Amino acid sequence: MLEISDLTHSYGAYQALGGVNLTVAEGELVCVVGPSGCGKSTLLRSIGGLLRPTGGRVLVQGRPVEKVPDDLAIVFQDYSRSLFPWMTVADNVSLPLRRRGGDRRSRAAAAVEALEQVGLPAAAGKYPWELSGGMQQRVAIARALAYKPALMLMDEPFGSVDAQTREDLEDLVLQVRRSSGMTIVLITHDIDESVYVGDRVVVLSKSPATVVGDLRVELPEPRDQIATREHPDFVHLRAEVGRLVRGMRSGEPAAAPEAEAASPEQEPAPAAPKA
Amino acid sequence: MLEISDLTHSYGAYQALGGVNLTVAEGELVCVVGPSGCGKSTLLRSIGGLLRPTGGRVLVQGRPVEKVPDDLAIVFQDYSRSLFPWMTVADNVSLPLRRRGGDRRSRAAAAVEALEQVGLPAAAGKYPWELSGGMQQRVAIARALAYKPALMLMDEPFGSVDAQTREDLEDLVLQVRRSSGMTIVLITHDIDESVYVGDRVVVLSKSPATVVGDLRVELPEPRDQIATREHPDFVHLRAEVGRLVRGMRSGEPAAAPEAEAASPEQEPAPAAPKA
Amino acid sequence: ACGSSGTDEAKPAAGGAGLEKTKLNIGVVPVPSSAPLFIAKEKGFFKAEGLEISTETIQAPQPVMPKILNGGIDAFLTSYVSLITITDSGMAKLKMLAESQQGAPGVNGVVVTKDSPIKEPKDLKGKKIAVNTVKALGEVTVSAQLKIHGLAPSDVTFVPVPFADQLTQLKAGTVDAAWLTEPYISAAQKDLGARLLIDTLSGPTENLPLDGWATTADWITKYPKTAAAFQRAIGKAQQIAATDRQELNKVIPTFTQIPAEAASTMAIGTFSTSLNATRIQRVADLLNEFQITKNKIDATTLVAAPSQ
Amino acid sequence: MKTIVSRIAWLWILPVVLVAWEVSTRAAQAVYFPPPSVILARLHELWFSGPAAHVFLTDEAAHHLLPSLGRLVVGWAGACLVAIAAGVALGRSAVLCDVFSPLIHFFRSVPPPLLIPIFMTMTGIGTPLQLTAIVFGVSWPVLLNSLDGARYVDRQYLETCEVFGISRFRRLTRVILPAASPKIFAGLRISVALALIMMILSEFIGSTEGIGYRMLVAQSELDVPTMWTAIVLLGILGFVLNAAFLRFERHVLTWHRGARKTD
Amino acid sequence: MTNARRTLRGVLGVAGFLLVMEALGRTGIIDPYLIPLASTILTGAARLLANGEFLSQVGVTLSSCAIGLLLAAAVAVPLGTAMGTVPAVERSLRPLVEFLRPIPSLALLPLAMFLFLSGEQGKIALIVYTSCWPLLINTLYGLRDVDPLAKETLRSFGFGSYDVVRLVSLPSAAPFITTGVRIAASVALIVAVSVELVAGGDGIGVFVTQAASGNRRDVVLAATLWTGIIGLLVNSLLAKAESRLFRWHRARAGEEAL
Ligand SMILES: Nc1ncnc2c1ncn2[C@@H]1O[C@H](COP(=O)(O)OP(=O)(O)OP(=O)(O)O)[C@@H](O)[C@H]1O
Ligand SMILES: Nc1ncnc2c1ncn2[C@@H]1O[C@H](COP(=O)(O)OP(=O)(O)OP(=O)(O)O)[C@@H](O)[C@H]1O
Ligand SMILES: [Mg+2]
Ligand SMILES: [Mg+2]
Repeated sequence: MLEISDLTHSYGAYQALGGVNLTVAEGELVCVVGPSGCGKSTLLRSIGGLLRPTGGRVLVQGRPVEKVPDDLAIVFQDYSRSLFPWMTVADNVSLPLRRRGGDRRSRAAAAVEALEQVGLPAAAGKYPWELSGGMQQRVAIARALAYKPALMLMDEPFGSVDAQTREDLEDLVLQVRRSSGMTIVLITHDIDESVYVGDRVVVLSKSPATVVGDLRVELPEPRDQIATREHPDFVHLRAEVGRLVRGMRSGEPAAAPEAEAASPEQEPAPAAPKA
Repeated sequence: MLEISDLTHSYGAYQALGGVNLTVAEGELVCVVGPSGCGKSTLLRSIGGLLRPTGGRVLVQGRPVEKVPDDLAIVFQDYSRSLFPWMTVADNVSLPLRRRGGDRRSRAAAAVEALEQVGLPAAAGKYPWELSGGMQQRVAIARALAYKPALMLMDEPFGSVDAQTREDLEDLVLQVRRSSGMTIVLITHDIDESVYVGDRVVVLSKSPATVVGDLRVELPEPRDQIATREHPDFVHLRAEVGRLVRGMRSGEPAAAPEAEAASPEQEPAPAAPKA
Repeated sequence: ACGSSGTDEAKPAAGGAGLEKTKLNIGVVPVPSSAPLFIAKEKGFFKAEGLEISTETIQAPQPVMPKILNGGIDAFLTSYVSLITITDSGMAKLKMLAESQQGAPGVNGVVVTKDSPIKEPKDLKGKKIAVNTVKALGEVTVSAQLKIHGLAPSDVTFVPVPFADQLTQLKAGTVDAAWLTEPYISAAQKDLGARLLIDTLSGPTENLPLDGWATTADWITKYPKTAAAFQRAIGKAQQIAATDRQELNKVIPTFTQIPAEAASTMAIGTFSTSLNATRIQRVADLLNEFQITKNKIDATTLVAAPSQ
Repeated sequence: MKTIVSRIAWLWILPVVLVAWEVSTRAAQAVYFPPPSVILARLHELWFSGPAAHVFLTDEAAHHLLPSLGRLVVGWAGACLVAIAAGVALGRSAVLCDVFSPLIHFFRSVPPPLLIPIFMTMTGIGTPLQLTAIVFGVSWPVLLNSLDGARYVDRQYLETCEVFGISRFRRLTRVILPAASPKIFAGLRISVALALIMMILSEFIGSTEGIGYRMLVAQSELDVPTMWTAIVLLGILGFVLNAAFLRFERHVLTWHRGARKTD
Repeated sequence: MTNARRTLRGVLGVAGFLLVMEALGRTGIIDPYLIPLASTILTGAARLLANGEFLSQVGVTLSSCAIGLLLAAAVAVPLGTAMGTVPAVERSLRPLVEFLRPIPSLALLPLAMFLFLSGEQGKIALIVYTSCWPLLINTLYGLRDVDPLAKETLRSFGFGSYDVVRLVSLPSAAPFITTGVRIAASVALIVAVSVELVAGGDGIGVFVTQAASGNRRDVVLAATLWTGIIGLLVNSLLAKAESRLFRWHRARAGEEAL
């Protein structure tokens, strides 16, 4: 689905990405974690074709990314700016559905359904600026989910919602992924979350970012908020990711032997669980 | 320091706050948690004088809030829109310092120091739009910290940073509070965080929001990321808050007897720990 | 989009004996000189010739030259000064179809305020004189008058100010004197107690022909019969205008906004009934003398043979 | 070197238009449309064939061009200052805005040719009149755009100011003006060209010198090539002034381009 | 309710202005012969309302303005959009636009009249020419001010540039463009009247010419007053439409002065 090799990007003189290698299989859900400002959003924008990287290659479904790949959705980190203030929430959600065809009625129905899924059944007729931060973020998620893309990129999608809603949304993403088989790259700061939702957790070093860890999560499916989090493997993986992230923060070089060992970067990505 | 009685607010026909009562003593750090969209930001804006509530009273230092109280700082939830894109990061941080007097040089030094504290020593000369989301959020925190207000309101200030940075920032806030004695109201979605940093945790019901829980956190000072979180009281409190928030989410009325018992709303707030 | 076709091409009209063109659009200036046209219209002289006349308000021919060239306007009221300047520019060959007014005492003049220090024409040296447009009748006739008093045109400054605003400028003192025409002269005397310092249609400029109805030479060649019919109709009206002041008093308020009372008391030039090339030559010579035209224009080329 | 070449390359449209213009006017032979070559020859003869000591300006140019330009610059600068100050004040005060906006919208709809005579009674003839006319005519777009810009500043910017107790003056200079600057600059850009137009209009009445006066004379003499030289001169002036303006704008709005660029 | 208050303030402003002018005239600080008393001009203006000739001329001017404005918008907004979205177009056309913009419509008047057989068409052509520029510039700047993240959002869903322009850039630039429309509307009125003053034909300007040649300065000023009032009315109509259409814009911005 997605192959990234030696991807570098510099903003002027400042190098944000320092050669990222990553392969994501069809249907896989990969979580990306890394210190703040390391280049996660930059990586996501490169995959999404919104940024022309200064070096390296990104292939989506075998084709190099030159413009925005087909059948893609992004939930932006700065969700409030990505909602259109002149449209109601329902219009915001149904807007991308125009590309899917279908009549106005069915688009509206899909939008309302997506809004219900994220727990906002009553917000359809409101404007984004009438919503709280967390509600706006959920609208952005609903928009991406309703679109049912083949590849979904999510940049800290649950950062502004309360713990309970966050768990619900995590489960929602897992469920949608299972039912529609989409491939998901999800950036998060929550290590627990990355282990809970991810098939794999990729750890980036601070910038210039490289992959310093790539862990397979092999927890029993379907995941469950209580059972999974109590699973000994979960606790172990969480500690492992935590160590990797912390190691980066404390300034160890990107190619620290310990990290290298834990990240079989060059290995082909393991087969994804099929929906 | 802060007395809120029977505070209500409606946006048009929609009631967001349904009679909030809350007292915060000088030097206290109160965490506010509650479901997404319940009215936390609305409460904060009312305290900050940015919103004229439709009913009830807010007193800051004994005076009713009519305009923005003196000596106040807010870290907005939508941090990216509160940084001025036409100023460098250093200028953004030092702009409010004029009120504190001092010459240009000392203001610049204070700005740089604050930026160092939040882990952005190199960002001073950049523009906000050249920074990652988490970095922007930290600039907003640095601005508020450098200002050293008597009352600081923080709306999910650590939502966009990685786990490690988050812990550092939590400790930074605790340390600044201790050294300057400021009063802080902090909104968060992270229950662990609320217990870790707060002297009290206030739980709001879903909207129309009322206070359904007001728990004193009596953990040994100074707090420590590892020791405190392993403390049995911490684990207990965390579960307690979690239960309250969850209880609200599952639709129990705001005045559920159980919740009521745990929230001695009408009691005068306990004396704050002195810096 | 630019063409030279007229509005309605020749078709034998009911009343007109084989006129090339029966519908004419005439550019009129809302001043007394246009009166004969309206008299002719009212009395049915045009209809009798088989002509149908529509009018369009203009200020001077220069700005509407394009319309004249492309046929939007068939004939128009113009001063001889404009006629000659346009001919001099080489842009178009114009010819006078019929003359309207000829100078008479009190019709044009330089006025100053009641208590102005300018007591006689030679006090104008170094002063600002308002004229309605630059390089036109005002400049020429004032220059001709100044010459008698030993002043050159360069001794004064001519400032373009529309007639309607000259009285206030005079009162405000922004100009020292104003070259006015009727009905403004009467108004200046009435409102400001102004003095007529020079009658600019006296002495060297006495009886100077002022204006008339003109068209392009091409137009006359193309529509000779129509031109003649127009001349006949306007000629009859000129006759009335020349002899019957009552008729003028009646018609002027209908196409201008000059109130009836002002119309009946203001000075009006002589409405002439012939086209006289020698008289016109005086205008051309004056224009040339004061370097408003570059070439010496032969007046005989400016008149269309009067019809009988 | 390369930047100069690439910059000039963007002017490709000028020769294309010039050639098309020349060809079509030669073909059409219309009196009102002399070919550009004739106009340029006339332009050179009339304004720029003077002695080298006078930077090749003819006496005619010194007499008509320089005073016009002087008034243009002073008038434009004055108008911008007045209009930005007034616009921001009105934009930030609902009361002032409500009280004055009918008068503003009234006066900006009155054709300047009708008002210039009234100004003239107050200013007399000459430079003060032209300056008044330029300031009057040029102010409106700047005023309107500054008013809108200052009025619709992102609420959170203002709230941030308020929260941090930023003084009124600094709020104005450091926040409101920069936030409104994209709109203000749109107004300024409109006004640069408008100032040239008002410069001409103001010289049509009550003036004895200037490009507008010269144009008036050419119109009354039906001297078409000279009329065109004035038109071309205005175009060139507009082009040059605008280029200078864009340079200034680029300098001031760097942040805006950075913050608003997409890859 | 707030609307009523705003109107009331506006009325107070106008009334205050008129009173000051009247007082200045009556006390002789301003010579009433130079600028007639406000009351004189107002009565004159009221009298014009009963003047059928004047009303029909107003109709002519207004319809030319409306047609001209519509045509200008039809030309300038798409052109501005093209220039604002495709940098190559902007840089190529800029020299031409900047050359044409400062040429006053009155200077082009003879040319317009030569090109268009009917005076009315020539007038409309000049209105289009002149009111294009504010529309074009404001469209250009409005498009430049669109939040890049909004555009990227749409692009990320696979929409092409055309859709990005249609669904994001234009709506988000719309408040900017309508400011341009309001500027252009008064420019159109000014051009229409000025052209009529010089070139004749029909319209308010011609009415003024006639009044002026009859030395009816009172009528000239009354008609001048009416052009201003018409501009004011047109502006308030546009402003009303604007505030209805762009509620979102006001909601996001701190419109209430603090
Ligand atoms: N437009 C830009 N111009 C210059 N530098 C930029 C720009 N955008 C990002 N950067 C820099 O690139 C680096 C990586 O930014 P990016 O947004 O990818 O980080 P991130 O990993 O998403 O961080 P966060 O978790 O805080 O969102 C940062 O150091 C930032 O300062
Ligand atoms: N400007 C507004 N107009 C109308 N309704 C609004 C407005 N702002 C907020 N609301 C509504 O008020 C409620 C409370 O909003 P608020 O922003 O206070 O929530 P919050 O507790 O901060 O939520 P979150 O944690 O998601 O940020 C929400 O339901 C929201 O829809
Ligand atoms: Mg990011
Ligand atoms: Mg909130």
